[in-house]
Amino acid sequence: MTTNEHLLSLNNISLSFKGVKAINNISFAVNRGEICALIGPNGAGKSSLLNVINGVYQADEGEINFDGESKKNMSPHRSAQRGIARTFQNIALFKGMSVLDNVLTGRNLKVKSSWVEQVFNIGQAPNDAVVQRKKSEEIIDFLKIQPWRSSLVGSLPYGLQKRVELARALAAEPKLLLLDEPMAGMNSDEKAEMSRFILDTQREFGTTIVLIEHDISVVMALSNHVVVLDYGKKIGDGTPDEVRANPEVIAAYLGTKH
Amino acid sequence: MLYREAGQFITDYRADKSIFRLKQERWGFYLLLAIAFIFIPFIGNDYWFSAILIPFLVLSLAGLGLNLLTGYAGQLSLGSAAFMAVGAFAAYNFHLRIEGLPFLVSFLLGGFTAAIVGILFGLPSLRIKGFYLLVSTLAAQFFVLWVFTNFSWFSNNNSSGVITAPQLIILNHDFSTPVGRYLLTLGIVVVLGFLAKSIVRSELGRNWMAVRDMDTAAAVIGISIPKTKLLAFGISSFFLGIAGSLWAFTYLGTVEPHGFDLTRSFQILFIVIIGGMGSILGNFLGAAFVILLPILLSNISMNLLAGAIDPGQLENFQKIIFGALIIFFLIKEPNGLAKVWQTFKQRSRVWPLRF
Amino acid sequence: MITDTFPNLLNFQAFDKPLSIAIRHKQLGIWHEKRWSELHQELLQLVQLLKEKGFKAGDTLFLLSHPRPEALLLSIAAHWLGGIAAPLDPAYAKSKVSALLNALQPAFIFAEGQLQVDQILNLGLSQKLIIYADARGLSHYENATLQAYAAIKNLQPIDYLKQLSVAEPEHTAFVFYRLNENGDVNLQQLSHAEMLAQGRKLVKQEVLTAHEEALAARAFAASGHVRYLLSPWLLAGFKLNFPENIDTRDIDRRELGPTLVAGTSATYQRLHALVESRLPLPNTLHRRLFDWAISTSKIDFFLRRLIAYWLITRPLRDVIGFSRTRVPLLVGERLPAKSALFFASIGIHVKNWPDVADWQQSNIKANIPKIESKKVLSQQLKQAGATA
Amino acid sequence: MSFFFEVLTGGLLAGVMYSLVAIGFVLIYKASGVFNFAQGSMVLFSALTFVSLLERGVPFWISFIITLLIMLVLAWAIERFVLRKLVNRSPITLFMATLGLSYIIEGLAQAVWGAQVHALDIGVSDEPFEIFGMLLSQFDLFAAAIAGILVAVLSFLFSKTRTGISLRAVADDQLAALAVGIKLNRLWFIVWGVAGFVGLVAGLLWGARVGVQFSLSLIVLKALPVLIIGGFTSIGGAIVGGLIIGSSEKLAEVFLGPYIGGGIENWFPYVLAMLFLLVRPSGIFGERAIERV
Repeated sequence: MTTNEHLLSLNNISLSFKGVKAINNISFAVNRGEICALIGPNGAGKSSLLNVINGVYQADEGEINFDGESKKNMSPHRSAQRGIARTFQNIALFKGMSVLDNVLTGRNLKVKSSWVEQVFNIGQAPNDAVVQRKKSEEIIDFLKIQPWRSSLVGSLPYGLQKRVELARALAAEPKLLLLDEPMAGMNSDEKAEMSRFILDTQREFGTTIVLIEHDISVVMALSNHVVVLDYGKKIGDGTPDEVRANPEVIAAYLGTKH
Repeated sequence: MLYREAGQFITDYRADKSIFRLKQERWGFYLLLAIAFIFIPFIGNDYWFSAILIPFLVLSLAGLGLNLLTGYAGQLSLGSAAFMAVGAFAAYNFHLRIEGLPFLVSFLLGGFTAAIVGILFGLPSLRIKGFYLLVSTLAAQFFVLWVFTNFSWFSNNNSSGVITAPQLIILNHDFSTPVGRYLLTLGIVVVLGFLAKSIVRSELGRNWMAVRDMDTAAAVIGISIPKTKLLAFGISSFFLGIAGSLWAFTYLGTVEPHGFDLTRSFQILFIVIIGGMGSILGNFLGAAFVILLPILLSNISMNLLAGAIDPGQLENFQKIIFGALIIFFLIKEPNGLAKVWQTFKQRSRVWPLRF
Repeated sequence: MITDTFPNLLNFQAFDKPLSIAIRHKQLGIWHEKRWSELHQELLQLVQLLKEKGFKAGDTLFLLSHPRPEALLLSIAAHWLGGIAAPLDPAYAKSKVSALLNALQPAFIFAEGQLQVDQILNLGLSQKLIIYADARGLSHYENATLQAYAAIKNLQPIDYLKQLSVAEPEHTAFVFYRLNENGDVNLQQLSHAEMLAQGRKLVKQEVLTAHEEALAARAFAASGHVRYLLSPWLLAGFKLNFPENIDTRDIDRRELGPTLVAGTSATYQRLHALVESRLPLPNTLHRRLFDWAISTSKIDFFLRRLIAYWLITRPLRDVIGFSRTRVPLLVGERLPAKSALFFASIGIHVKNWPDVADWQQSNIKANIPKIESKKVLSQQLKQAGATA
Repeated sequence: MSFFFEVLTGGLLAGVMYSLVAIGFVLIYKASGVFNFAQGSMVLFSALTFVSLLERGVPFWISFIITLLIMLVLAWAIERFVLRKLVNRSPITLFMATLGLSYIIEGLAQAVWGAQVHALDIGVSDEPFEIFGMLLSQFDLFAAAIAGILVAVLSFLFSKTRTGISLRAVADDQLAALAVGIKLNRLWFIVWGVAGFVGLVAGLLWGARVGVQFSLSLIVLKALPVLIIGGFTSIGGAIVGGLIIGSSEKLAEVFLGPYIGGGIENWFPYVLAMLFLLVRPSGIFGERAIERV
């Protein structure tokens, strides 16, 4: 059912933990190159949905169609290979490694040379290393984190870590980018900056982005498409304005403070 | 602090990959090598070579092996000694059964055999994590030793399973003197040390640390967890295997399976903890510590306490002190002596400022 | 004898030492080097570009940028065609810059990146050309006047033997604009001859050679930097280095260890503050040692100096990237006593060079921050041109 | 056939011993998430202390009490000087700390009481008697009984007493437990104390069986597979696991040994445990956790 302009479409996805339905028969489609926001109260199943999309959780029912290929479920590894990258709600960086190394790991699927070549610095390795480093540096430059290039991510402030995690995801040159609350716990300036980075990402790399965000103003400013979840059900789907007008949504979400 | 960094900047990425970015560090290291290879052979005596330097080097290598697995890839193991044993016995048999095989080659083959065995016992790590993995490594520890004790074929039908060193001859130069064995061991350890360094700095090394720090995220960015873990087991065991051969043939000369029992595995684990998880240098510091402390203690009891403590008791005190040290390090400096050194270097970079 | 202009001097250096390094710019984590010959080639391409875009003698090229080689070269390219370069201070408040731009209605602008481009476009000026260096975020912009700097790569450079630089020593090379408190535009016009004369004076007095390493941490947005950094660079033909960006300049300075530093009072005070904030905590042994070492008390003996040098001042100079600094210039107003004392005490003897502040009142009026009808402003601009 | 059953029951009864050690593990693991490698050395330490006191003419029960007190002091020291300083460190770190702990305790035990083997007689004869045509060890039955009682008491304590309930709370969710005002330090002390007591009992039974000697501390290595099979968090599991390991290793030794060589009981439990893991990664009774990201 996925037409060509849909990069991703979810069909009747359901997921439950120990009998509790976290996601209840959800379907929606994401167009190529758009920014789609998932909103909804805490526990609405937003994060679980992201986890299903890139195979961290396996859906009980339903199927996911990504880039013209339908699957009931995928391993995280496979989904990475097919061009899905993501960031996590509570930052999942490699704390013991430098910013640069974190970004470099993001490119692991792009590396041409084998580990043996790299260890002995033979064959493709020397050039490959330079290429990967350059690409990573371009991302570091893109997100303006040069001053922290060689510091351990564990030692960086929260806002920066969020940015580094985005950098790691971008380094993979993904088709689809899943952002789980990229601006959680940021002040308005940081939010503005991050929003700008997200927009630039969409424009510069033409990346399709699905993001979870609580700050409605940010959502409305950023996204071309909004999907509203509540208690694992989809209660709204459309352009920001359509969604803003939807009474059910107002009742379930916009009405309540978040 | 004492040397200037100004003017040491890089104009291409290749230069940035060198192990020592600053020329002063580079020189310092060369100096160290020069001392180890040229100076020490002249001043050292047989006791130093046989009782301190050689075991120090071999244990450093063993620690290195375990550190790759535990410190970098985050897979806990209590079976290190088993893989050393595999290396030693395999090398012994290759050399014994293949006519005119240079012993260095047999060491290498021993290492590869150990790697294969390591991968076998690493397989469960694809399904299980943490303590559960201890089972697999302990299984290796006991099973391997059992095999070598029960099947005398491995020790060429020696009644007590003892294997003896081959002739240590390279290009008809005999390395069986203490100095020779020292130089031989040193050479091998230095080469493997560099190998390890370039492994942990390669993409593989980064993947190891990624799996260690946060394996879910590692999987999500497309790192193949099974491949990464199994390579960790294989390569770690390769290093341990070589260390086993050195332990058996350049240090002891003859060894029985129980020279590689659980206590050896613990000793190596302690080297890693004290020296520093996730560090190459740390293994050398840790090994030096583990070798020197007992000597220090016995000297103290000999000279200061005039041998008032009998050796048995001394051993007990050693145990207590080691245990206490382990706990102390885990509490105060979880990253071991290597971290202490790192901190010192960082402080002196910005001296006299604070950061 | 070639006439004394910036373009000619660059020509000269390109012939004199084509293969020695002229510029280093840290980008993507490494220092990218450009030789004089490459620089010359790039300059000729820029001249070509400006010509194509209709830049002619007497035109002014405005530069909204932090220090970048691109900005520098574009200025000289403008000179080549007999034009003027007008750098705007990046440290200036955004509203003021906007007000200035509105008042001056520039036709040719160099913008560092997206932020500056947006600023310009939002003003809705009637500019002919915006050259931008950093393409980040601009790929989707559809504005006919936008032009990527990178595009010059595939431009056929002008034949400089046929089309010599029309710049003359008495031509205005740089013009600086600023607003005074009641919104009048003040300006400062600097001729090639004047700038180079003062540069030559510095080179002579400080014996600057081709081996100097200079760090351009600030834009050439103050006449002092043209006088004492840009013209000496072209005269002595040393290496000019640009940091990766404003936030990394301290790291970069330490890596580079410049021999020539041309800073303003602000630059040095900032550095002093940086050190202060990182000093060992009071009442620690560490701190006492420090204070003892840099104390400029009369009781001074050899041993003290020796220890102080090896334990404190020498390492400290390295940490702040001054270990190789031979000529620390202070351009314009002098340092407050405290900072001056500090730098002296660690053996950095700052040399003060005057920054002639010959600001002239133009009768252009700018409105901050609100913008009124541009028509009036442009008329005023015309008058200004007539009266000048 | 009866021979088979004889071996089986022999194994089962030996398994009871493993279970006893394993229970000590489970308690500590439930309470503090620590995989306590020092459990074995605690067994050795307690047995050694007890037997040494006995040899110095201290009456049975007195020395039992004294030993118990010493074990409590030990537990207190461990909580105070080790656990408290390692709160919310990684489980691996805590495990390695207990490794160090085991070294200290073993060193201590032997430094104080010497390293020679002590015979221990707790007044239960070990001569076998025949039942349904197979020979059973009276001692083994006694041990089994003790173990049974111990388990019964423990499970009673942990289901009824406040401490027991808070222990379960902690096992479920440490933060939540802290939130409702459970004092972790106190709890840890109690649990390590109880583990010490269990260790003492196990030590006495083992000691009486094989003599009190250093090798006692090695049964910790047998307890690991027991836990793997039974699950780290279930006392019942520890029992079952113990029985499975005990019986299977004996059976393997007797029936497999002849073909592939003796002494396989050293590694057989681990191989068995590994097989278990591949089938059921969290043991028979252990509960599997969902990974949150």
